[in-house]
Amino acid sequence: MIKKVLVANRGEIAVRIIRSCREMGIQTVAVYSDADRCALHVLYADEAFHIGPSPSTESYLNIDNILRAARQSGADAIHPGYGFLSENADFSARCNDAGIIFIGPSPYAISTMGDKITARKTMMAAGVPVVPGTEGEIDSEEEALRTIEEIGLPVMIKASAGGGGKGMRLVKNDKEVKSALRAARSEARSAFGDDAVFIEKYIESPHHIEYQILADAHGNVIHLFERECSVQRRHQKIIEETPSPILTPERREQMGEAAIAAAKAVDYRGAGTIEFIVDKDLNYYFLEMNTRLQVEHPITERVVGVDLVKEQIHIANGEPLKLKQSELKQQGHAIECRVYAEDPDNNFMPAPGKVTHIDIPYGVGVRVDGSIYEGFEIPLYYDPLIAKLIVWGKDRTEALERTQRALKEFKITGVKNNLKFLERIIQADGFVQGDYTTHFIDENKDFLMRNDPCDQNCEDIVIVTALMEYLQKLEKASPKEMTALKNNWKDFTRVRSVFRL
Amino acid sequence: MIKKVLVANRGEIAVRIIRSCREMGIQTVAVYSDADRCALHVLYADEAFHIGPSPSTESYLNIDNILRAARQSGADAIHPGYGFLSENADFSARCNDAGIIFIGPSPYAISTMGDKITARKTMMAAGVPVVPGTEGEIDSEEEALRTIEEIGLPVMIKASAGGGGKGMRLVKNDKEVKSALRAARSEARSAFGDDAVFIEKYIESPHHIEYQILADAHGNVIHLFERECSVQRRHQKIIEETPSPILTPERREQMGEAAIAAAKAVDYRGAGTIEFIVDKDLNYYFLEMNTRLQVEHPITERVVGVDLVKEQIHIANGEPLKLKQSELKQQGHAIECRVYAEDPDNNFMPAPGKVTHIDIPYGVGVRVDGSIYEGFEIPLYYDPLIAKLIVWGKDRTEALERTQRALKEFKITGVKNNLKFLERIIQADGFVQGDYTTHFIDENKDFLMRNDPCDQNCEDIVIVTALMEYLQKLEKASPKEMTALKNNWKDFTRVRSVFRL
Amino acid sequence: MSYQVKLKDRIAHVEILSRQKEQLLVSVDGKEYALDFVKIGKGSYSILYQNKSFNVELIPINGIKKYDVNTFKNSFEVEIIDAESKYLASRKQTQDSDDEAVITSPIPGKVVKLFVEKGDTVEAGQTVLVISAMKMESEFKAPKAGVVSAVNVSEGQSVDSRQELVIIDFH
Amino acid sequence: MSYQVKLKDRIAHVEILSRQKEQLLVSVDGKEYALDFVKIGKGSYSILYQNKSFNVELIPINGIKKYDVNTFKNSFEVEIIDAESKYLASRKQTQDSDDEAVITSPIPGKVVKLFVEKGDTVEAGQTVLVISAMKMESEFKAPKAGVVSAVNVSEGQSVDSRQELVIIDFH
Repeated sequence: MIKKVLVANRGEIAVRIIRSCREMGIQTVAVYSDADRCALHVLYADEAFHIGPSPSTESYLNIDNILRAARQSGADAIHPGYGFLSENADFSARCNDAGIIFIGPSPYAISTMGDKITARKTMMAAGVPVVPGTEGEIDSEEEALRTIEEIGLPVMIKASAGGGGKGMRLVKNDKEVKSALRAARSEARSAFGDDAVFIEKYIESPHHIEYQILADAHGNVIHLFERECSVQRRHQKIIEETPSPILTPERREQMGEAAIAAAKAVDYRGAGTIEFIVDKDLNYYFLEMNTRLQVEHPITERVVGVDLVKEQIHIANGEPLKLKQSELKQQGHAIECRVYAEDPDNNFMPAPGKVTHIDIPYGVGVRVDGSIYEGFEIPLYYDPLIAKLIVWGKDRTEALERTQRALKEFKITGVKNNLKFLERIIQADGFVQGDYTTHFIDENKDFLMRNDPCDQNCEDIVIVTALMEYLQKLEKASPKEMTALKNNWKDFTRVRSVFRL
Repeated sequence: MIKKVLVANRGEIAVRIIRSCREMGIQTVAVYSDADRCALHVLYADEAFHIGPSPSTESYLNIDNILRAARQSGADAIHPGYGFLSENADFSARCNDAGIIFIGPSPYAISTMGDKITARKTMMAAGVPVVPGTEGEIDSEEEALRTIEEIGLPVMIKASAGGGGKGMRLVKNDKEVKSALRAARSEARSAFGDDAVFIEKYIESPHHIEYQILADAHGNVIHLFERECSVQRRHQKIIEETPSPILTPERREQMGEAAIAAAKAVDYRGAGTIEFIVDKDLNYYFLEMNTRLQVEHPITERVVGVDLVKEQIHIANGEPLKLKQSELKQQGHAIECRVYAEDPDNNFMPAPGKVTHIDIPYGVGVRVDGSIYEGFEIPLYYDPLIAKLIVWGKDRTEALERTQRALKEFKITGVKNNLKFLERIIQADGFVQGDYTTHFIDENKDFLMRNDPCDQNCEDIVIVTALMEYLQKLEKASPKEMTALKNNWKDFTRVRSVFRL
Repeated sequence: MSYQVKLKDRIAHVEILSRQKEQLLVSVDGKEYALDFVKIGKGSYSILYQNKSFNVELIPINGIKKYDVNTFKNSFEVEIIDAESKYLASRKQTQDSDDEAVITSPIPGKVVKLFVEKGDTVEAGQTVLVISAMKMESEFKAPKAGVVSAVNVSEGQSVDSRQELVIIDFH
Repeated sequence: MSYQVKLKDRIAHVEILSRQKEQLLVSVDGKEYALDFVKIGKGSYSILYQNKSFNVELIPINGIKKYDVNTFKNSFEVEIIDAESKYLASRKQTQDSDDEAVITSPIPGKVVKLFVEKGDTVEAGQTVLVISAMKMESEFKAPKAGVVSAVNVSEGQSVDSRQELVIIDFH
């Protein structure tokens, strides 16, 4: 039985994992880089070990340092969270070698699903639908042309080792094939050191729908239904919901069965996610498997009534699943909004900095998972995800109304953030109607970038308040500060224009 | 259709009501006394009207001022919350007269249930079990003796108009009957101006279990299961949970039917609660009906998946209930902890004052309803309830573990509070086993008042930290402050001892 | 330099041996502690000791020498003993009794009843005033017989916690 | 006394007519407002105007004259115009062009590449440096041709938002 867990991660997910461990009476160990000495996961864990400088390559990705901390602390298990080392087969293997339980799947499952071509072949063998295209990697331009003739244009050329849109090329007409193929290979080679590519049918108006699965060490695999994740910007998810507004009960069940088949094909163990691409006629195709906990796992927790981190730990302990597929049900509707430290008005530039004030939404149906506190300096080295708002309603309408209410209550000052942008997504027609694809953000740019109107009263009150604050500060300013103000003025006598991006 | 609601209340319940209104797109009007200009419900509402000086008799109980605010704001409905005017039949009638919808039951239902003897008679007529005793009020000492002979000792003599333990006398043997009867009548006369009393069998180890009901204007009445409220101190509830750990499915259904019968007997409309007293053999007796929303309503919301404030508003709009009894289910387990500004180590003395810092618990399964913020001065005029922690778990064990976790995360500084006391309740054997009566707090006093041990390391670290803070402050102290410190010292040269209660 | 710090009945002798950025070396009653010591907010500290994570929060009480201290599990009142405190403590020891009693309320409230005036003689246990807060009334009594030397409040007045309300002189 | 306050392109003339405790009477561009005006925390205000409840939060930007302002619905940048600001504005109007460009980053980050040294001539649109934050890189370019008159940072250095990084002289 696991007694002490080292969490090899940071941010909200580290805090979230520690919470469930604490509820189970399990001791927790945090690890931290230079930049994270004051991060919430360090304050919140029972123990904390320093594992290196701020860049993640030297700390959160440093397997040796993390294993050393595990040994020193006497942790008997490691939870990798998401990102960082969570889908690193070598890390899973190294944990096994060190006699430490890796709370996640085997190195085999990770590496099989980590390589797109291998995953694709494995899925085809298991009878899971994949996007029409080449079975393996392309050997010649002739093969490419033959494939394209079979499946028809448009197609997507993808790097086998790819990710993040690199080594990808969309081909819409015959003339582009050769040049696109060459470009994709060369980009893949320089990005991943591997120029293997394959070809898939391009789905025009796709939905991104994923299935949560749980698999124990005794061969039991269940799915916990889907999550609709089509609201994305540059392949980064922003808002997720469950149930998906487009699935029918029949399709939901079919896809669930496909997800279970996919997991069984790699002898999966633990929590995982099967991502599908779904077209407007509800044809679905395996896209990839994430062999770890997802950022958006809480919406599944809410509608199914389960704590996925606890399930992961039970599975890692070798216990059989207590949940039965036939007993699982989706209760009501849940929506997750990801709060990023970024500036939507400035091309979504990331915005690290010091949080001066937070108003968190409370009350009925609202859950918040976060990693910031007042006075916390959001480091510039890591992901800009700083909080997640998870809202439940008895149906989709109530969930939407409640999300709006909660977003309006949510205030983070000191750092730029996307809270207003999230609010506008929730108000957008396409979203309200539940009729949106992965192109939603691009297609609704005008609406989403619009600011709420402020009438004259509202403006005037803002003006008066700023003036009153200024006058109060002027009164309180010490002589020393007044000098500083004056010097500042002198600096300004030479006219300058300050350019920003 | 209600478009604008005036909330005739303050504190967490006012904020909670505004939240649901906002989700429904209904405008909200707050009212406030002198002491509450900066209270959260004023900041949070769309509009705010001043209704008088700080004492509640001059503001939150002032019907004229509240109705004036309703007229001025154009509110078409008033939500009374709990406490204050929520069970005032006159207020309900005055709203009706003014053409404003009172979100609650009719004056008839309020006054019938408000008088204990009338309520008792009405319940007996409706076939709802009541505690054995006199049917109406006692006319003579002979009648009292006859009744006692019938039902057997011990008995409780209660004032008809009573509440808060006043005009109540427990009689354990024959000799005490006459003097207890006289004392109860005289106390009732001076406390309520009415010396009517009645006699009930005294239940030795009672459980306090209540049923949430909803009744629409079309004769539909449903119950939303029970809440176990036996953890009380001086008749004040502290922790509630649902489902009750002692009820059987059969008894649960029977009591639910009794609750519906009770509501139907007074043509009830809206949300209400039937309180039962339950003995160790699961005999249950009607105790009273609260004709309003309860403090502890959120645990029902959580396990049934309903927003009770929204249901109240739908009913007030004349809409038929959409919920069907046969479709309702208790999903998992919920616990509410009431956070009071009081000092458990000092005889639970109330503790108003300024909140300097709050750490609110977040994450999976946690809901917080509150009315305080950092810098807020908790007024000394009102109830010490400042927040409610509502925790859900898939079963009672998980709910308990999660409540512990959340209570440990919950920190309120600047004002004394009962958070540690709540934590100890959750840890107490009787509570963990689900085997507790209304005597629980008294019977577990020793355990509940114990402090967690702090080992030497922990103490030493506290000592070092205080010293470092002192040294830093000493360094930063301005000359003016140093003089103040010195003067302070001079004051001290005369030896004083400072006495506290 | 050595300091004395009082926690409950214990008076600890603390010596700061060295400090380099977050690394703090101290000795408490002879036991050495190497701490990773960081202030993360107003009165709020994160301390790592042998990799155990401690969070300590301090709220000053009337000045800079006394603090209410919260850790994850416990709450304490801690006082720094400096020359002034020592002087007071030594004076206290050399005397048989205190000179006077200052009646204060531990909580803010409103004076609903005041039973004494300046110059009144009071008996031990006699109720001096009643404070009401949040609908609960509390009586405050004279600890010993004496003479009221000061009454700083009047009926109906709101008072702060620890404010000096009535002073009783024992001589 | 009258003040000028800038919000977006609007310059409002504000006069404080009277203030008694929370009751504030002001005129903004001739329109009178009777406000119930209370400060509830650092930079945080509650305002009731005709019983409508407004919450306004201000975060100062480099000093006391500029604020990021948040209301329930909107965010603004507001600036108080005093003698200094007026002088600068008037000077700006009388000149054809600016003297120099100060390159700043709107966000904190790390300088990952620096392409210029002091004295270098730069073309309009030429990339001057690259800042990285949260795994995203941003290029900063010269707005016009000119000469680099100051380079205040070096590669690998962390920089604050609005910090002056590179100055380009146009003369």
